[in-house]
Amino acid sequence: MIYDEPKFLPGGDRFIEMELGDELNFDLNFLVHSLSAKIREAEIAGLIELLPNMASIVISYDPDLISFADLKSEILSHYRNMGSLEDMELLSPIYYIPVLYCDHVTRACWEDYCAKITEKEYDSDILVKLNDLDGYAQLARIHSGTEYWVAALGFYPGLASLIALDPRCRLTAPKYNPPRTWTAKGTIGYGGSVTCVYPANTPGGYQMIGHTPVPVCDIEQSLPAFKQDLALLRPGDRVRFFPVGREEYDYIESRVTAGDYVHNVAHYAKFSIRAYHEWLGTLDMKERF
Amino acid sequence: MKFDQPKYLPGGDHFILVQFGDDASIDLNFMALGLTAALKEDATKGVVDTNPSYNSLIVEYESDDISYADLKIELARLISGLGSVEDLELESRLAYLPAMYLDPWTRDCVADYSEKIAPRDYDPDFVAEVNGFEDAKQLARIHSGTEHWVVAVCSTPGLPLMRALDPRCAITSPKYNPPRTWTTLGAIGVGGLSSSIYTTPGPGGYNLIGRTPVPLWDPQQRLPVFKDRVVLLDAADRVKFVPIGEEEFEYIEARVADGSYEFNITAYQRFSVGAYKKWVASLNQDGRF
Amino acid sequence: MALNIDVIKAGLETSVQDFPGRYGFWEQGFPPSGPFDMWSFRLANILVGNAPEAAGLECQFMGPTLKFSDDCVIAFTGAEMNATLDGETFPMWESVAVAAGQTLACGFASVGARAYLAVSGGIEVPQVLGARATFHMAGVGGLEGHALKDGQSIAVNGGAGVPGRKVKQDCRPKIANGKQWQIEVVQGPNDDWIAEEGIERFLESEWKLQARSNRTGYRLEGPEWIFADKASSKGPEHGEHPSNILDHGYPVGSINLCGQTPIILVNDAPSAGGFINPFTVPSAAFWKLAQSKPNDIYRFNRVSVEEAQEMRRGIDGLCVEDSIE
Amino acid sequence: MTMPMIEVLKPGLETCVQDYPGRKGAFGMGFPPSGPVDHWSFRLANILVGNAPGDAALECQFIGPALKFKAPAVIALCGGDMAAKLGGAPVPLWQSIAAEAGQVLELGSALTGARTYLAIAGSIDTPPFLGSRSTFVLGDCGGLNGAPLEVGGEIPVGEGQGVPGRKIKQSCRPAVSENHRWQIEVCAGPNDDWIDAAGQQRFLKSEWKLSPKSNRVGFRLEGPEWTFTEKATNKAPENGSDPSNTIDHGYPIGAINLCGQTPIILLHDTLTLGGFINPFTVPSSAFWKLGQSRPGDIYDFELVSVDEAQARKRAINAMCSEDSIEQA
Repeated sequence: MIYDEPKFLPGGDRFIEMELGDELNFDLNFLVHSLSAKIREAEIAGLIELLPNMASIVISYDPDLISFADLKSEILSHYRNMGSLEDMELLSPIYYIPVLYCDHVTRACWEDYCAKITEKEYDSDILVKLNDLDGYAQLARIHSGTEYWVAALGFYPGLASLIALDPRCRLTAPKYNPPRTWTAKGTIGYGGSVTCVYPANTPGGYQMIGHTPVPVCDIEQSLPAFKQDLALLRPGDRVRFFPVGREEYDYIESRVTAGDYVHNVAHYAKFSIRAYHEWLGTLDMKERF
Repeated sequence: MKFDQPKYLPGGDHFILVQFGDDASIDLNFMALGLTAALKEDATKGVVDTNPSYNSLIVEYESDDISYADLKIELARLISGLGSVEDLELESRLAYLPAMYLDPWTRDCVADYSEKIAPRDYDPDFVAEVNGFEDAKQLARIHSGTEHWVVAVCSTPGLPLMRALDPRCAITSPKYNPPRTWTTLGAIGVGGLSSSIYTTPGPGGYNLIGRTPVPLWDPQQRLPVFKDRVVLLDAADRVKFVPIGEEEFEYIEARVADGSYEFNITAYQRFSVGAYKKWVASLNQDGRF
Repeated sequence: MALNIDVIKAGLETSVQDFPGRYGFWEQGFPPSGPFDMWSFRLANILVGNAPEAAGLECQFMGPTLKFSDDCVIAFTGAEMNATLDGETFPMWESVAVAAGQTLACGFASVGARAYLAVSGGIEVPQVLGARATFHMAGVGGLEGHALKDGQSIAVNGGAGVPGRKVKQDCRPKIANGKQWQIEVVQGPNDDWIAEEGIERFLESEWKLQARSNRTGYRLEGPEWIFADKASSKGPEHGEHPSNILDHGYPVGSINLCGQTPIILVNDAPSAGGFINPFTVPSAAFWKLAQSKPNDIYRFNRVSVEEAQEMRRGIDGLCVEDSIE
Repeated sequence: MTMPMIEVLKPGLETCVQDYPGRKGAFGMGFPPSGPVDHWSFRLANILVGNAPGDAALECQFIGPALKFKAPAVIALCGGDMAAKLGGAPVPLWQSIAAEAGQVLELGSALTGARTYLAIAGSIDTPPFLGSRSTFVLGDCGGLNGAPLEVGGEIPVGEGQGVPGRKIKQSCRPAVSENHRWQIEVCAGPNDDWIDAAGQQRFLKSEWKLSPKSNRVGFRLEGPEWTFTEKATNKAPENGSDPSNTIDHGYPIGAINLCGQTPIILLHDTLTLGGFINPFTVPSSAFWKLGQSRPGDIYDFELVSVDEAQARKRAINAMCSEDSIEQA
């Protein structure tokens, strides 16, 4: 639920966790990011940075410049002036990311896990079975059939938690147990009802359903998309996956390697909550891509 | 060039053409579509119908309900209410349409023309060449790399006239001369500055680069998406082509045939012209998909 | 005038850090990094005439061996690493002139765990996301994104330091070898997930610092936790275990409860995740974390937000020119 | 209750169901209005049989159909003279008459004019498409399955009480030309400034012959060359290379669309948008003349103002009313 009164929880001497609710709920997350945008805009003296997540914002502040109580009341006043959720709009760029589903890279990673850690069923088979799908083609069709909302960023630089905006495309998946010790950079993971692109070679627990040659984080800043920032995505952005074949995958990989790959992003649409709710109402929930 | 003041040109006794400028600058279309929306919102008495295009809007009116002079005054009032083009925000759905580029069917259509009417190269090779692309595959990549703006729906029912929103994906090509006598239904064509999809198997002049298995209009209103409408797209909608292979084409074709095809359209965005212009200015024009 | 420091021996994860580290990119998953014992770090900079923020070296457990290409003034603070300059004992908490070609060799930390080396002018590595601090997990900042390696060379801005400056005794952190630490904690943000007796047990028990601890997190060993009802009756999206919560941001210093294992999230910690944080170690206690060693014992001393902030101001008040004699 | 039907014995030449004013509000989706070309005669036919003036009826073109009434009906024929016979007996135009169940109405080739309108009391009750029953053949929609009448087809008719013996006063009927010359009103614009003064004069002073390549989409005209202003020859490349090319814009119905050197009057089934200029527009008051002219006929264009065109339209609208009726 979304709390009537948000909670302001102290996190030591220089952090506040502002909890707006306690569930995985798109509206709540939208509220989190809209409020974050408002707070940033307000440029409150003493506020250092914000870490919005699914249902909460951790606020980093300088206690020498602003007290807990003052910061709380200032943020609360912005929260109270937010207006109705229905009226909210957010400029939300959309990133188009090519994916080779059921690819060679993650298959090798799974095989390695089976050989070294423990036998487990092939990840895509788990998703197909658990979600009652026809096969890999439908898995790809459904996973690539929705825009995803970047609900949060964190844990690892550039790691974005993506939730499906089309509820008909929300899949579920268990996590690896025990977790993998490594995951290939670019792996498309699915865990719970969240999907992600692994920004680097890291340990991981999400099921692996595909792979993209396109980096979402680049500390070398070698590609044009990372000229300003190391991480591609921000909360409130949207992602759409595009299935590609091996040939196109190889081509894109060669462009990434050559350093002239151009990320595909469109940055001009405002996401409207009211329109989203209306759109949800038009969907036939029995239909599947 | 955008005119300082829009021109009002009479078209007989019950049409007026409002022209915002005399070139193909996309801003002029934004203005035309802004005025379309404003007329709808205003429900101006006497206005019967509207039909936008690149730089103009044609308005049909009932002269018994409003005089030509009064209509001009009303239009001028609505246009001044639009503010500057940057302030415009337009309702804009985003339709993801599957496209098989370089498909066998349009290849046959080009070959047939070549044999019977006038010899010509395979259209995608030709278009790639005149635009300085590496090959037809890059043409496909570039054509599918942008959202296409629906400038107007026109000429034949449901036929969208579209322009690339990403200026790096603009494709220009001369049209057929003489025109084709028939065109593959669902063919994706490019000509001049525009892209289109053939909604009838009639004559045509655009270069054919691919084909979509999905219908853009349905007078029988058979598929679920056509429950409340006959034509898929409206002006100010956007289209993003999703490249598919032959297998997926056949799968979708079969679902269209059995009436179960579920269109992939999102309707929760507003297109912000101001944000669009900022985004365009931020692009590295040398980057290419 | 610029100079180089050649890394003869890298030591154990010696890294370039600056104060306060990398801010503004937390949301993209970048933790602040920066020196763990910010108190000692700033004093080292002040000794050599740098701004307290300038980039210096953090040496951990076993320090490096470094050779200076040119004359400069350096200072060493924090843990006692039994450093020598060309074989001569090198004094701590004092600015010292080093001549071109001289070598500073460090040993193991005998008192404390982390030492800080400041060089007049400050270390000049490229800023990444606004900071020079090393975040080695992602390969960002510092010297090519990682800890020092043998044979590397560190560029230093030239700067005129004054040798013979000392930090007053009472302005230094009290680094000791007692192996027992009183660590301040502030209750929250998720203290309401722990039952009252669980809170009491946490505050009354001894917690042993595990060997598997580093700049990312400090694992603690101690008694079982007791959860409040809230932790077991919650929506499924929070996860099954009582310590699971819907993904949220992690304050730096939070005591992150991963199952039954509390981990203090420190400078290089993940920015977010799905576990609760019943307590948070305030910044004023970070020097103690930095200077403690595996198997040291922590007892936690609850303070209010205001007290924690007062302590922080106290330390900030010592990281100034007035502390020099 | 069974719906009264009309069976199609012979379809005639592209005989279609139309209604007036046709399909409105769908221009922006690519649908032209369709509807009857001579909407004056069309409305009079409906009024004669007691229908609303805009109700669905048949437009017969050049060669009319043969139709068999399955139920008694009151009908009226207006427009061109196709020498209609009901049960073998000649049927007068401009008059409502009763047809018996089983009787056959047979229309021949147009002796005068080109289009004849057949209204049936109760009106044709095909399913409306986008709010109109008008047939749009190119778009495969409206009317009877989107197509002209076919042999064996059945036309559904609604319930209606018509009164036979009602006539249109002579003065209220359109005067179909006997000498194959027509004076057609035009308004200047929207793109008159693309044609130079000499070109405009030439257009207005010349005879224009209606080409056989004409239909409900467009009427092609043959005549002298066009000459252009600087605007047409010195323009940005996106306009196209021919002087008559412009950036795609919407087309008014009635526009005289200049395609190279060939003017085409855009009729009710036209493309809604394209890349040629429209220097003049035929107003709706002249459409009955277009509807009744035949290939080879000569047009003289008469320049009128928008106000004048609207006044003439009002005059015709006024005649499409019960006031135009007299008892036979």
